[in-house]
Amino acid sequence: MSGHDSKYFSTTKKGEIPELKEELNSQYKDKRKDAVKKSQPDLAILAVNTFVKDSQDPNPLIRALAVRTMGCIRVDKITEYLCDPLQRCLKDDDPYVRKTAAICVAKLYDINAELVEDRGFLEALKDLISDNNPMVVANAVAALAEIQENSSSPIFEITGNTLSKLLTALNECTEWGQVFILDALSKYKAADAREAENIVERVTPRLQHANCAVVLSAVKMILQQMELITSTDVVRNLCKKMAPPLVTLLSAEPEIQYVALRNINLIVQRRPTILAHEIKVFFCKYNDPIYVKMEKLEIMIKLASDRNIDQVLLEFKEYATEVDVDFVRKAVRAIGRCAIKLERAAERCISVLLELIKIKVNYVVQEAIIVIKDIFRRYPNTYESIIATLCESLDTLDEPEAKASMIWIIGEYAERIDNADELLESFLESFPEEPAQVQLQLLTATVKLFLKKPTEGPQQMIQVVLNNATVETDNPDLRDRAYIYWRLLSTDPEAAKDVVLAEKPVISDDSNQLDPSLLDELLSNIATLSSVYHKPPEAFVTRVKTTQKTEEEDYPDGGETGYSESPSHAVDSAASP
Amino acid sequence: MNPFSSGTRLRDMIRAIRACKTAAEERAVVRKESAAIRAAVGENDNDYRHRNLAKLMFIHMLGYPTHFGQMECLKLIASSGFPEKRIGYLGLMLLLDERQEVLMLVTNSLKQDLNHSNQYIVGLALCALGNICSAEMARDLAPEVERLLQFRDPNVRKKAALCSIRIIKKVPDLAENFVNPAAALLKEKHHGVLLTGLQLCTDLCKISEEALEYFRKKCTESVVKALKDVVNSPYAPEYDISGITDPFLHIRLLRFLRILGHGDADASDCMNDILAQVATKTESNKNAGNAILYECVETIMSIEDNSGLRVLAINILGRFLSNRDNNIRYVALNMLMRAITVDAQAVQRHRATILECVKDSDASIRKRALELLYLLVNESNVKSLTKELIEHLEVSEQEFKGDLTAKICSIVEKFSTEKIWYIDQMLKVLSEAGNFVKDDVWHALIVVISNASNLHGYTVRSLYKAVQTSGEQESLVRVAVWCIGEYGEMLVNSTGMLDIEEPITVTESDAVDVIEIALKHHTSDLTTQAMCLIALLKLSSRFPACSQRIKEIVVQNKGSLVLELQQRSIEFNYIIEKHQNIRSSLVERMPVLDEATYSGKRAGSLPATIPT
Amino acid sequence: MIHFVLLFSRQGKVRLTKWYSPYSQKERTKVIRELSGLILPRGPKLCHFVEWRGFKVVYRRYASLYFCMCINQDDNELEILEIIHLFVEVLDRYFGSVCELDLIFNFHKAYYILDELLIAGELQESSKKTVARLIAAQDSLVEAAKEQESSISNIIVQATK
Amino acid sequence: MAGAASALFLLDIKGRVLVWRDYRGDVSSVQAEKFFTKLIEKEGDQGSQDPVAYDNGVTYMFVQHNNVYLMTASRQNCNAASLLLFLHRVVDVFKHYFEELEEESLRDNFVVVYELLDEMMDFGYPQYTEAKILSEFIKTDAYRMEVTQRPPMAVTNAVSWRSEGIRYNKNEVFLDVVESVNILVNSNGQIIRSDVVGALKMRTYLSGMPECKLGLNDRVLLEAQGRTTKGKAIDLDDIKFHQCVRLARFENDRTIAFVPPDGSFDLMTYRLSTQVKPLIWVEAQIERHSRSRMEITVKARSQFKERSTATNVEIEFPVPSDATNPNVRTSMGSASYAPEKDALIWKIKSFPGGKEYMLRAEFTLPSITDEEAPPERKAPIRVKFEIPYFTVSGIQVRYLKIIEKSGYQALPWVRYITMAGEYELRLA
Repeated sequence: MSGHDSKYFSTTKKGEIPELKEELNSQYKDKRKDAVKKSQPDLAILAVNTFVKDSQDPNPLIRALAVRTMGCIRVDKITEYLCDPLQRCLKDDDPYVRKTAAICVAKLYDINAELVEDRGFLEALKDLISDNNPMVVANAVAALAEIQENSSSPIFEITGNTLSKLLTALNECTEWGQVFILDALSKYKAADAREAENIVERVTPRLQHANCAVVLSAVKMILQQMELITSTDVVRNLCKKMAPPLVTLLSAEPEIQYVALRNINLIVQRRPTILAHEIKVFFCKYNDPIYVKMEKLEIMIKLASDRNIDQVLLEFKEYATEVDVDFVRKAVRAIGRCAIKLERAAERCISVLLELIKIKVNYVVQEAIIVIKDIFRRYPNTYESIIATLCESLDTLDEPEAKASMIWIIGEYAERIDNADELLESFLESFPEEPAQVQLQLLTATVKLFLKKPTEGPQQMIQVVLNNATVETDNPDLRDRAYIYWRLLSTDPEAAKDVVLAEKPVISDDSNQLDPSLLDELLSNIATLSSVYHKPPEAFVTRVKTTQKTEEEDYPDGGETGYSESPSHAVDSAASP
Repeated sequence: MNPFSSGTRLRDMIRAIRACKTAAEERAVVRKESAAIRAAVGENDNDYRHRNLAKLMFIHMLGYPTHFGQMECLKLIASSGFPEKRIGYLGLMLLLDERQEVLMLVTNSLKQDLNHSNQYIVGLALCALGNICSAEMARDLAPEVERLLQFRDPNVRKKAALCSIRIIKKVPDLAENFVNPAAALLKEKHHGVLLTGLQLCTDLCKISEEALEYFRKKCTESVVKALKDVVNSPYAPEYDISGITDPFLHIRLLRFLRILGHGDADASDCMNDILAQVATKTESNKNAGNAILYECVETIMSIEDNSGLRVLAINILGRFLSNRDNNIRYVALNMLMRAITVDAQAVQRHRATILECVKDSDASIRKRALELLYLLVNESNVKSLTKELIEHLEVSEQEFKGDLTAKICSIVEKFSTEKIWYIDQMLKVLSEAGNFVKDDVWHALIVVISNASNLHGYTVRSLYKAVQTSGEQESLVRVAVWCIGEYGEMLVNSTGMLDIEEPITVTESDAVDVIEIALKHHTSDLTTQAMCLIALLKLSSRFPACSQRIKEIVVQNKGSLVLELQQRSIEFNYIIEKHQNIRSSLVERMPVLDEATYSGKRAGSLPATIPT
Repeated sequence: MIHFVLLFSRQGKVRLTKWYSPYSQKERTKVIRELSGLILPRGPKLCHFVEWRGFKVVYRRYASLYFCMCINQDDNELEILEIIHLFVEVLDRYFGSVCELDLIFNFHKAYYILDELLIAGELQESSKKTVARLIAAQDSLVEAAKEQESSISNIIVQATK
Repeated sequence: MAGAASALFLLDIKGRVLVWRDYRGDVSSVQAEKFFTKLIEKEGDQGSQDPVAYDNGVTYMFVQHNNVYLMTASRQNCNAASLLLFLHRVVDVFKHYFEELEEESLRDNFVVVYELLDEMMDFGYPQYTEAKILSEFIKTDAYRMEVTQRPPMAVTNAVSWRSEGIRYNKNEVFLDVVESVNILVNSNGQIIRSDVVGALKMRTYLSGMPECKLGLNDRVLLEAQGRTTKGKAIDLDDIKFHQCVRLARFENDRTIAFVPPDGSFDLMTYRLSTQVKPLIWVEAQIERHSRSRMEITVKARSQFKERSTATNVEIEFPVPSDATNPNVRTSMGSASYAPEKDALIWKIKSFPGGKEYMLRAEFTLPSITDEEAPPERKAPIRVKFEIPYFTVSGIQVRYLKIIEKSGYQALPWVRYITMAGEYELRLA
């Protein structure tokens, strides 16, 4: 088929330019293929000689290149041969070679852990923690931390002695090295409050670093140590010190802001006072990317208080008239969550919600109904007067959650809504087509209605619903639920009342707080992915043993998809400098 | 002149847009141009109107708004010159479609142009009408088009023929007016006219039964002859495609014959010879030839039975299926799907090849093959095919898993003869790809399980084992949670052990553990959590010793923000705490949904095969 | 029936779109995005058909350009491949060894050609020669009008001197 | 929580891989490309996707620069802040090397790109990102014949940002104190946010290894030294230093001591969150006469002392995206329609303190509306300006001492300027 197609549009003379470029790039493709071939085991063994030779080259750049490249060749049978050169490089005179060798140990451990242990590389690595060059120290720490992660036996335990060495190195090493060291040290458990205070004192200057990652890792360490510190003055003082750097993170690049905001979300859950007075910095700017706005909104809810709620509500209202649907929904929900959180402001929040409902934007109305249902559960018997307004939007509801919420409201307040039976009945006709969420609420609401008003209408309705939810459906959950109600109503109607209409505890305002033990774990993971996802590492880290790459993984016409430099390319240049 | 209509040439604008490195840059350039065009439009600038419209078309193609230029199309169409009309009509077709009200304003101009003395202007109008007319315009202008079917120039006739297709699709009532003139087109020698005439007749037949009857009676023979002529025509360079004269005409003739022959023995008889000739004589080493064979096979399969022809067709399909070209293999699978109703046996012979296609690296072929295979399953091959498919499920690509599980489940459901086999297969699927399984599938599984009373113990134990290793497969977890709730005591008492089972020891507390883990697991959604609560209520009665522990778990959700969880938590807590006397009666075995009535209902509400 | 014709480059840039069934502007953008995402990653040995929203999209690649046509389930995919090729051959003959830049800078001409090949999503002509002749005739009508115009304006210029 | 990147990708605007460096061999490029192209395809609008995405065991983090995406893939719980920041640094390094980072410059420089990726990251751990020093031993094609004998000391030194042996005939330091005023005013005219971000921007042309010390009118320092502060001293909220500043020393005695990098860098930044009166206030009235005509009136007022003058004032006023035929009159400066920004831009070259200027504009809108168009975003009024010789905070450089062992005299030059940062006034 492609035989005669190639005749057309292929002229490079006046054709499209990118295509031409792609052609030009294909020379690299060929080069890559050569390189891949060279990483075949047999050829790799031939390369070993070159490594051994290069690792003794007078030029430290070549020595480092050799040791860096060696670790990239994942051929089990040649690792043996790498040990001697690596051993030498770990003790090289030049720190550039040593820092590269330190990382190489981690590479080797990934290929053959036993070999690393047998040949004493771990000890050599630990020795490097006392190296006089801070960059070497930092890489040794990174390597050790990684090896520890993959090993069940204690390899890298930070003693008081290493702690002090590392804190010293912290002052001198590169910004990235500082991050390695701070991350490793955050695992350290101080013996007592005094030691914790000492550590904190030496780490706080890092809050002034221009590198956001250094700042966040320092914050992590400080928060860890604060748990041990008993003096409230010291704690208060530390909180005061951490606020400005955290706020400054919001001037960073949007991607960094995003990470910062996800972390701040955690930090304010544990230490609400830190940013209690800074809510304004979380107000959304016009050009904030949507993902930053969404996170800011979360934090605004967390920081909202009786003192600032009026201002915050004005903001939310502004956001609720924006164009991005998800953002608008979130803003509406935020208003409701503030109502739930701040009892004294609840009324103001609700009046804003009612204003928004009046604009009659469909998704705003639905979102509002969803939160109002929660407000009712937070403040029973307080705001039911607005039910009438809500009922006006009854037939515009098309989202399951909004429908379910409205049905719940009708069932819960059936005795106060004159035409509750009519309203519920309007939903019954479509019962079989509704999603399970709505069916379940409809079932419960009808049972409530029947228990509250056991008249003829509701009695017929309950028959219809129970029939629909038992013999007319195959949803086992819905059936179970319906049969339990049915049996309850038929064995002991009084008990049914007792059970179904039981007093509900008021829902709490910290509904969006994480579970304390999870929060602990996340806080110890500040700045990492875990803190971004708000999930423990094991929820997303899946270990895959690194394997030798095969060419089949690539597309058949891999040239168009870019390519990775094979490690052996470096071999070439190392062999012939 | 307005300072904004700086008058950049079309070429320069395109260059400027192409020089943009990012979407933002491009947007800026386009907005500036659009503003300049708006200014020119505002000033009713005549000189640059067609240039501006050309620019707008380019801008439109990039996806930017051009609503402010729609009226410019109409102005150009209304002007007298051919160049203006040509660009105006092009703009009209690009910037507007049948749903815009503005379009109605062009009806008058169209009418004039359809009556224009210049045949090219008539052609432009027909083209625009054929591509974007609305039902209303179709009604207004149908008489014009009908008349043009007899226009002196064949190029206008062919355009009018295709334009008529759009008109009768928009307004089917008008079909009868077109039958006679359409039939006349079939007698033409001009390929373009014949081609479009055939197409018009084909579409008329789809709309009107009378038209079909009419053509069948009046035209079958002449169409057969036309096909003979083109098949046997000498080399014609103008229409030659890889050694075949006008494959497009071949295909349309075959397609029209298919319609004429379908359900009519006489018409079918009349075309047997020529079909046989096409099927045996057409070159099959080039795409054009294969396209004809493909069409021919389809026609053979559709017309009234002639076993000789069918054998030919099936043989062609067999050849296609073993072709190395993926296009041909795809088409073969496609055809086999239709052939299956005609000759299932012949298709069955290719089962192994089709199964290989399910594992092909080409997603299109995989999908087609899976659909076909689904139709091939019967009582005798179901076990081996299911086994193969489930094995493939493990290695198949993420995106394919959804389709694959749906089909496996459907097969297993349809052909299971023994319940234990059905349950075993479903558990395998759920353990492997439970997250891809739709609700109705696991609902159905529970219906089957609950109807198989001798297998309750076996099933609940198998599920218990399965969740230990595949706890992240949502639908598996749900089925397990439900069964453990319902048949919990059979799990711990090893009730109803089958010979094939390995005995396991499960304590009451182990069983509660499973539910508790599922309730709190981070992958569990609300449905699963809600089901866990009911299961716990059931277990509190089945395992009285665990009642206190269960109560403590249940009560944790009483402040839940999620309505359903809060309601259940509160109700169940009360039942466990205050109404122990009725508890066991509330959660005794749930009445079984009658399998027969249930599956009848399902079949009624669901189409037999899941549409793609 | 062909529901739409789509032409995009390896880089995902749209070069031509023609819609025979109504799609809103928003849907069009979505369709293009979906299809280029579906088709571009496909290797050269795979078949030239993708199933999409209950339709089939037949595509054919010429160097860096992808020609796509969306058709019904029961249409003849192999024939569509030939129709695409017919279109390409006419383009090639018209532009004289056609290249992507021709389609960019003279996009309107590519549309004119397509309009002589397809109407209402159906093929109207199987002869490349006829299509070329019709396009040439219309091009010369345009040229003639231009000449006339410039001669008129010349006359006006002369007259007002 | 050790964690490192598995691979680093450079992708084109459609998400296709241009270059990738595999550090660990546990993420395939096909897998990454497949996921990422889907991801950006799903989000029609660029920049609306979270910069961290998860798929099938792999986390992808990315930033966009021009028509290139930079992305890491990893399977571990790595430091997200560090890796994202690292990606931004990679952008800086490439810009230093190729002037602009874009698809074309990557294609033209494959070899150097790989060498840099090898030097900047090892086994997925960020290593070294000082562009200036890197360019001493990783050369572009033109210079690659020269064999470098060893890596510059700076790579592993405690002073990793400065090479030894720098020489200038004239030793000079330029220090610009730049304060940006950020302000957000809501549609009721309330100021809801205002802060000042200051930066000390340095350009050093100094020989050898100079030790510098900077003195500011920092209240904490002056008080510690027992000096009277008589209103001259200022409080700085959050100070951030370039990595060359000895943080521990600052923590001890508030001394800003450093060995500067060669050339330009930001020595420190600080923030002031005390509320400041908006230096330029803008009010607007919008009247829609019919569906197709609208009229706006804008008033701008300078609210600073008369002896200062704002220069290059630019007020960006949002208008509908399909506006036509602007007709504008101003009492000062000039205004023009900028369709690329959907705005009217009013420029005033010189705007002295205590003045008020006016603008009136009239637009028409097309009679056919775009039925499918999404609702327009409510853009705020945005203002840009500069006020030279003036700082909002009152910060002063008291001294800048430069000591080098060769004992040369160096000249410090200091300038002050205030400008608008993110200065937004929302419209009702």
